[in-house]
Amino acid sequence: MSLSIHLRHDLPDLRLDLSFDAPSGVTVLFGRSGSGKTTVVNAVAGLLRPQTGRVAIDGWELFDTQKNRWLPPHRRRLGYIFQEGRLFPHMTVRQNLYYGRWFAPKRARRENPDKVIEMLGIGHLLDRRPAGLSGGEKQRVAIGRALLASPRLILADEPLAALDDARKAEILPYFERLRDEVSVPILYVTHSAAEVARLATSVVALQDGKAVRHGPASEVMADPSIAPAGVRAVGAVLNVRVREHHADGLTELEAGGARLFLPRIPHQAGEGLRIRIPAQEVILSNKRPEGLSALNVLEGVVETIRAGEGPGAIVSVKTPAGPILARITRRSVAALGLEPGQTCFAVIKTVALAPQDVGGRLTAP
Amino acid sequence: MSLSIHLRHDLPDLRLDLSFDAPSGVTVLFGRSGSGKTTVVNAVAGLLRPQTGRVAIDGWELFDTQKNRWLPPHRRRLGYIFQEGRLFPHMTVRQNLYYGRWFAPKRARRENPDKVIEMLGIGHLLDRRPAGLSGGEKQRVAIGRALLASPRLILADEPLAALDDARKAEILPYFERLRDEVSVPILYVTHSAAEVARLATSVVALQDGKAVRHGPASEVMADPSIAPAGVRAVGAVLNVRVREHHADGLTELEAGGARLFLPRIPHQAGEGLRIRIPAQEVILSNKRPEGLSALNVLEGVVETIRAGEGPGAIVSVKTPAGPILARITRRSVAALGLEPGQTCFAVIKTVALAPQDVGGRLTAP
Amino acid sequence: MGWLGPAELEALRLSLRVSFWATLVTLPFGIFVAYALARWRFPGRQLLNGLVHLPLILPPVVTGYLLLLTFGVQGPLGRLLAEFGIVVAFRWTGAALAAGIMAFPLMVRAIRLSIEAVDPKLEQAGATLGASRPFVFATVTLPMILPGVIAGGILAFAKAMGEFGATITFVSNIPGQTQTLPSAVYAFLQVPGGESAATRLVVVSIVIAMGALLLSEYVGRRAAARVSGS
Amino acid sequence: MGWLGPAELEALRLSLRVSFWATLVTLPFGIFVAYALARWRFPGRQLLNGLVHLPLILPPVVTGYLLLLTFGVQGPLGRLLAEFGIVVAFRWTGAALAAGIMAFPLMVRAIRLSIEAVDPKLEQAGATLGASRPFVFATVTLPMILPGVIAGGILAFAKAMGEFGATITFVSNIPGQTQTLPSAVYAFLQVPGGESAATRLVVVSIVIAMGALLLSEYVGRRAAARVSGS
Amino acid sequence: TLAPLRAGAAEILVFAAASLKTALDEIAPAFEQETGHDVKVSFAASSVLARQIQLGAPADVYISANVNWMDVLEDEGLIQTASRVDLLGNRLVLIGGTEQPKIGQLEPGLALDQLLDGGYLAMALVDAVPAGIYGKAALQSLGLWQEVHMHVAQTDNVRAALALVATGSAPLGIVYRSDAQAEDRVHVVAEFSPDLHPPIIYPAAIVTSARPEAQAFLDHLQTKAAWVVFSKQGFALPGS
Ligand SMILES: Nc1ncnc2c1ncn2[C@@H]1O[C@H](COP(=O)(O)OP(=O)(O)OP(=O)(O)O)[C@@H](O)[C@H]1O
Ligand SMILES: Nc1ncnc2c1ncn2[C@@H]1O[C@H](COP(=O)(O)OP(=O)(O)OP(=O)(O)O)[C@@H](O)[C@H]1O
Ligand SMILES: [Mg+2]
Ligand SMILES: [Mg+2]
Repeated sequence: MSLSIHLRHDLPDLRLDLSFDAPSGVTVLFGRSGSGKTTVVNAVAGLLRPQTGRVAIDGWELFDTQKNRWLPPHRRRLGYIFQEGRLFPHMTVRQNLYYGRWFAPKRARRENPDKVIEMLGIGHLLDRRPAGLSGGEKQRVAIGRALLASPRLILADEPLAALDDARKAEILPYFERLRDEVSVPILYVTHSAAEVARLATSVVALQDGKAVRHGPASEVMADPSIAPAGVRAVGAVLNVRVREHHADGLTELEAGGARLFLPRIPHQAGEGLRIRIPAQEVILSNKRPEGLSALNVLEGVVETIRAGEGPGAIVSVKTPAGPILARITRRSVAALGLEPGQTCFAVIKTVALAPQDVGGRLTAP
Repeated sequence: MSLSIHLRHDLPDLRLDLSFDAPSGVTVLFGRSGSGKTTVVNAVAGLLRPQTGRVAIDGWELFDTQKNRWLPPHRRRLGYIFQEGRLFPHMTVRQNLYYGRWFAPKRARRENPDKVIEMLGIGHLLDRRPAGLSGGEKQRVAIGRALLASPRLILADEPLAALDDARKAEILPYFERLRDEVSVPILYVTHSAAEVARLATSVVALQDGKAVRHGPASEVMADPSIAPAGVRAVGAVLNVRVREHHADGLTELEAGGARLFLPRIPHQAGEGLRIRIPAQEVILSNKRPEGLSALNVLEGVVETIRAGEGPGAIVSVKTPAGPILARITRRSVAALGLEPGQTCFAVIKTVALAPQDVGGRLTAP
Repeated sequence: MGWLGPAELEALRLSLRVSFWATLVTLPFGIFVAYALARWRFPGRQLLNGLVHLPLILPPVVTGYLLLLTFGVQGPLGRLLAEFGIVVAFRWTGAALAAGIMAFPLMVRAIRLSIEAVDPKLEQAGATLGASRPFVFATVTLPMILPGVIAGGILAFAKAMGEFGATITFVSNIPGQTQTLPSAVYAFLQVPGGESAATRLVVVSIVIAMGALLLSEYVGRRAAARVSGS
Repeated sequence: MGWLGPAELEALRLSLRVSFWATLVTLPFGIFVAYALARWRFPGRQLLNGLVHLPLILPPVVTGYLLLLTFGVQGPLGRLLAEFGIVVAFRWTGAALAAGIMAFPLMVRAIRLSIEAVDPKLEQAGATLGASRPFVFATVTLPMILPGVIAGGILAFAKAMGEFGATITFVSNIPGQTQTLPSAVYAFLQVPGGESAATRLVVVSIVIAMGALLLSEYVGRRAAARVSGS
Repeated sequence: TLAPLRAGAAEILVFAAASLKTALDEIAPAFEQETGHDVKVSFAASSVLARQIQLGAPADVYISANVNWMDVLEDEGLIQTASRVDLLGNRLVLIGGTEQPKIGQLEPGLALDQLLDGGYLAMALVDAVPAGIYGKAALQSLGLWQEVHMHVAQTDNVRAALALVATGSAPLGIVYRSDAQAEDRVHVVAEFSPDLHPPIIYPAAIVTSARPEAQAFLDHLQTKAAWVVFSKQGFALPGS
C-alpha cells in the first residue's frame, strides 16, 4: 500500500504546496506549529477541498481535481483522530467508540473492541459522557473511536500529545501493530522525535506549507539539518535481533555479530526489531574503555564528521552493528584526534536506550 | 509568597483529597491522565466549588468552606491557561490577548504586551480570529492572554503540550522569568519530566486524587519511586555559576570548584543558575577515564546505591559540585564493585545537558 | 372538569386534537426547512425564508382568507387534495392546517437557531467515520438539536392552542367540527353575559398550555443535559 | 407609494413606529428574561416562564382585555404610569405595549435558545480573566448570542407588524393615533369589495417585513460568521 | 357523540352573526326537540361567513348582522331570494358608566365633547362594522360627527366598544341596546331615534345549495316562541 499526495491550496497566510509519495506504513508529518500539518490531513480527509491536487491510497483515488473526482468524506473509510478530540457530546463513551462500526462494510477487517478498550484503559469510562472526562481520557476515546471504524487509512493529528509518558508507552505499540501487522497506512502528525523514530516509515518535514525534506525515517532522522526536530532528534536506527533475556533484567541483542544490552524488553528471543540510538547518547573513545558502567561498547571506524550547529559535530561510525551516529563537541573531536578512517569505540549506556526508542518488528521502509 | 491548598471533593468516580503548602515559585502538579490535576486547578480558579477545603495565596484566602468564604473567580486575579484553549471565538487574537487587561487593577504589574507577543511568535496573527488558527497557535494565544491579565497566580494546565520542541524551548524561559523575577506563583500541570525539572520549585505528585508525594523539585525528582514521571525523570539538580564562554561554542561552568562544560548558554558570566543532570545520562567509572569524548568528569564518593525498578540502580555520588545521581545497571554496579564510601568518577556528556535542563537564575526552594 | 358543558368539552377535545396533529405533522417539515435555511445555500433560499415567515407577518384573517382561497372547496389545492380523498375545508383537518401554518415560523426559527449552534466540526467527525449526510444528521445533528426541536414543537403547540383568526376565517366555527377553544371563546365574547364562560375556557387553555410547557421544559432540560454531559 | 391614500400612509408610518419601539424597548427585557430562564435556577422560574408564554396561548382579544384592565385609564398600572406622566391608553405607546407583549414570547424563546448554546466554559474563561458577571455577559455572552438576539428581534418586529387583536381591544383604532396597518386591513375586509384596498396594505406590510427579514439575515449571518471565525 | 337522528331527520348548518349566539343557543335546541333535526350554528363575523359561503361553505342558513353582505350573496345567486327575510332589528344606544347622568333626548347641538370631557367615544369601526356604520350615520344626522370624529375610539366589534366603557377607559360609547342590557357596569344614557340612521336589520336567508329542511328552521326563527327569546335579548322587530 502506498499513499500519494499532491496538494496546492492557498490560505490567507499560507500557501500549501506539496507533493510526495509515501510507501506503506507510517508517514509522519513533521513541522512547526502553523506549518500546515492539520491542513494537509484535512485535505486527505475531505474536510478541506484543495484548489488543486490528488490523493490516492494504493491507486484508489480519494480525489483528483483534474479529473473532477471527489469522494465525500464518509466514503473515504478513514479513521481520523482529531487534534481536539471532537467526541460526540450526546453519546456515551461506548456509543462514541462504536459509532464508526455501524458504517464499516461487513467484510472489513475489524479490530476487537474489547482489546482496543483495554489497551486504551477506558473500560471504566464506557458509560460516561465526554463532558466529564479529563483531557487525556477524551483523547484516548478519540483514538479508540477511529481505530474501531475499520479504516483503510488512519489520520492521526498529534494523537498522543495530551497523554502522559506511561500511557504513551502503552499506546505506541498499538500504532506499530497497525503498521506492521494490519498494514493500514497511517498519516501521523507529531512533534516528538521519539515518536517519529519509533513509528515512522517515512517522514515528511513541513515548513511553511512546503515539504522541505522527505524520505525514509532512518535517513531523515540522521540529518541534523531538519529544522523541526532539531539536532537532538538525530540518531541511528539499527536492525537487531533478540538473543537472550538475562536473569538480572537485561536483554541481550545481537546486531551484525556485536552484542548490545538493554533493559528487559517484551520481545521474544529470535525476534527482529529496530532500535534507535540517539546520537547525543553516544560517547566516543579512542581506546577501548575500561572500568566504565556503560555495558555497550562497539568498535568501529569513523566514516564522516559533520560539524553541526553550535559547538557540536555529528560523527558517523561504521560498526558491525551498522552505522552509529554520535553527537559530541568539536573540542572532543579535536582532543581525541578523530578523523575519517580512524578506529574508535562507541560507548552506549544500557539505560539510555529508552523504551520509546525500541520499536516493534522492523518492516523495510 | 506561598500557595496553600486543602481540598476534598467527591466526583462520581474519583475522590479528590489533598492538602499541601507550596513555597513561592512554580508548583508542578504531576500525575497520570485522569488523576485529578485539572480538577484541582479548577477548584483553585473557583470554577469548581469543592465540598470542603481552603485555598490561600500568601495568606490571602481565595476560599475557605469552614469560614464560608468564597471569592468568585473574577475576583481571584488569575491567569488560567486552559488545557483546551478556550479562546473567545468572536474576538480577534488581539482582543483575546488584551481581554484581561481591562480588568486588571491599574497599579498591577503589567507585562509588556509587545514583548509577550513577540516571545510567543503570534505577531502575524493579531487580526485573525481563533477559528482559523492551528492547534499550537491557539495555545500560544491562550498563554499570552493569561500572562497579560496581570495575574497574582498563574494556573497553567499542560500549556506546552500542543507545541513543538523549538517553541517549547522559546516559551519555557518566560515561565522561568515569571517565577524568578516577577515572583508570580504558578500552579503548573505537566507530563513532561523536563518541564518539571526545569520549572518546578516544588512538585506534587497526584495519583487517583491523592497527593502521593510532595516536596522540593530536587528531592522529588531524585526519587525513582514517583510513578508518573518514571525512573527516566530522575536527576540531580546542581547550583552552578557561569565562568566563561569559550570560542568553540562551549560555556564553562563552575560548581563547587569543579568545572563543567556545556553548549553555549545565553547567561552572562558570573550569573548563577541551576542545571539538571538526568541520572540516566551519567556514566560511572572506577578509574579516571581517558580518551573519552565526554568533557565532564567529576570525581566523588559513592553515598548510596538504591536498586530501582527493573535491572537498574540509582547511585548517588557526592562530588564537589554537589550530589550527582547516576542510573546504571545492577550488572555494572557489580562489575565496577561499587559500594558506599568508594571513590568513583561521574562522566557526563557535554551535549547531553539539554537546553531544557538548564534553568534560569536559581531561587531557593 | 364538571364545570365544562358538553359543547365546551367538545371544543377542548377538538383543540387538543388539532394542536397535536398540527404540531406533529409540521415538525418534520419544520426540521427540514430549518436545516435547509441554516446549512444550505441555494437560489431561492431567501424566498423560502420569507415564505415561512409570512403567516407571522400577515394579519391572521388574511392568512385564513388566503387559505380559504387555496385550500377551500373551490381552491386549486383544495380540489387537488379532494381528488386524493382529502378534504380540509370546514373540517378539523383544515383547522389543523391553519394552526400548523400559523405556528410554522415559530417552529422553524427555534429549530434553526439550534442547528446553527451545532459545531459543524462534530458533523465532520461523523462523516470521517463513514456516516453519510442523512446518517450524520440522524445521529449527530438531531440529538444535539433536540432541545431546540422540543422548544420549537411546544411553541408551535401553544400557538396552535391559541390560534383563532386564521382558523375561524378558513374553516368557520362549526361546533364539533371546527370549533376550537379560541373560537368558542370568541363566540362567547360576542354576546352579553358570555364572559364567565369565556373565562372558564381561557383558564382551561392556560392550564393545558402551561402543562405542555412544563413538560417540554423538563424534557428539553434532560435532552440538553445529555448533550452537555452534566 | 403613490397608490396609498394619506390615511393609509399614516397607518403605515404608525405601524412602523409602533413595531420599531415595541421591539427596541422589549429587547433588553427579552434578553434579561431569556438569560434568567436559561442560566439561573430560582423559585418561580417556571412561573415566569409560563407568564412569558401567556400572550402566545391566550386569544389576543383576551390579552387586550387584560391590558385594558391593568393599563387602561382606570387600571392600577395605568394610573401609576399616569402619575409619572406616561399615558398608554388610546395612544400609540399603548399599541407598542400591546405589540411588545404579544411579541415577547417569540423574542424570549429565540434568545434563550442561543444563550443555551453558548458554552459556559467560555464564560468561565472570561471570569478567570477578571471580568465580573455583567462584564462577561457584555463581552462574551452577548456578542456570541447576537445572531439569536437579531433573530428574536426580527421575529418580534414581524409579529408586531402583524399584531391586531390585542392592540385594537386595548387601544382601539384611532386614526393617526392607534390605527395600525392590520386594523386598517381588518376594516377593509369587513365590507364587501374592500379586498383590493386590503390587498394593497397587505402587500405593503409584506414588503416591509421581508425587507427587515433580509436585513436581519444579513446582519445575523455576519455576526455568526464573526463567531465562527470563517 | 350525537344522539341518533330520527327517520327523516337532517343536519342543518347555520351561519350566524356572532351577536346572535345567546339567542340561537336557546332557540336551536328547542327546534331540535321539536323536529328531530340536528342544528349546528357557526358564529363568526358576518363578513367572514359571507366570504365562506362565496367560496363554497356547506351552510344551509345564513343570518347576517347587516344587509350589505346579504345583498352581495343575493347578487351572486348564492341565496334563495324568495327565502330572504328581515328577521330582526335592533336599537342604537349611547351608553356611559353608571355615574353618567342620563340624557332625555339626543338632539342636534348636544355638547357631546363636554360629556366626553377629553375622553373617547367608543364605537365599532365606523366604516366597517354595522354598529359603527349606523352610529356614524346617526351622529352625522345630528350634526355631531364633525366635532366628535377625532375623539372616536373604534373597535373591531361592538362588544369591545362596550368593554371600553365598562372598564372606564371611555366615558361614553355607542352600542346596540341588546349589548348594553346585560352589562352592569354601564347604563343607557340615551337612545338614538331609529330615523337617525338606516334601519338596523338582521336579514336571514337559505343558501342556494341548502338541504330542504333548512326552510323549517328559518320558519321556526319567525315563530312567536323564537321572538320571545330574541326580545329577551334586547332585539327589536325589524324596522321598529
Ligand atoms: N464533572 C465530572 N463528572 C464526573 N467525573 C469527572 C468530572 N470531572 C472530572 N471527572 C473525572 O475525574 C477524574 C479527574 O479528571 P481531571 O480532568 O482532573 O484529570 P486530569 O488529571 O486533568 O487528566 P488529564 O491529564 O487527562 O487532563 C477523571 O477520571 C474524570 O473523568
Ligand atoms: N481556515 C483558515 N483560514 C485562515 N488561515 C488558516 C485556516 N486554517 C488554517 N490556517 C492557517 O494555516 C496555517 C497552518 O495551519 P495548520 O492548522 O495546518 O497548522 P499545524 O501545522 O497543524 O499547526 P499545529 O502544530 O499548531 O497544530 C496556520 O498559520 C493557520 O493559522
Ligand atoms: Mg494542527
Ligand atoms: Mg487535565
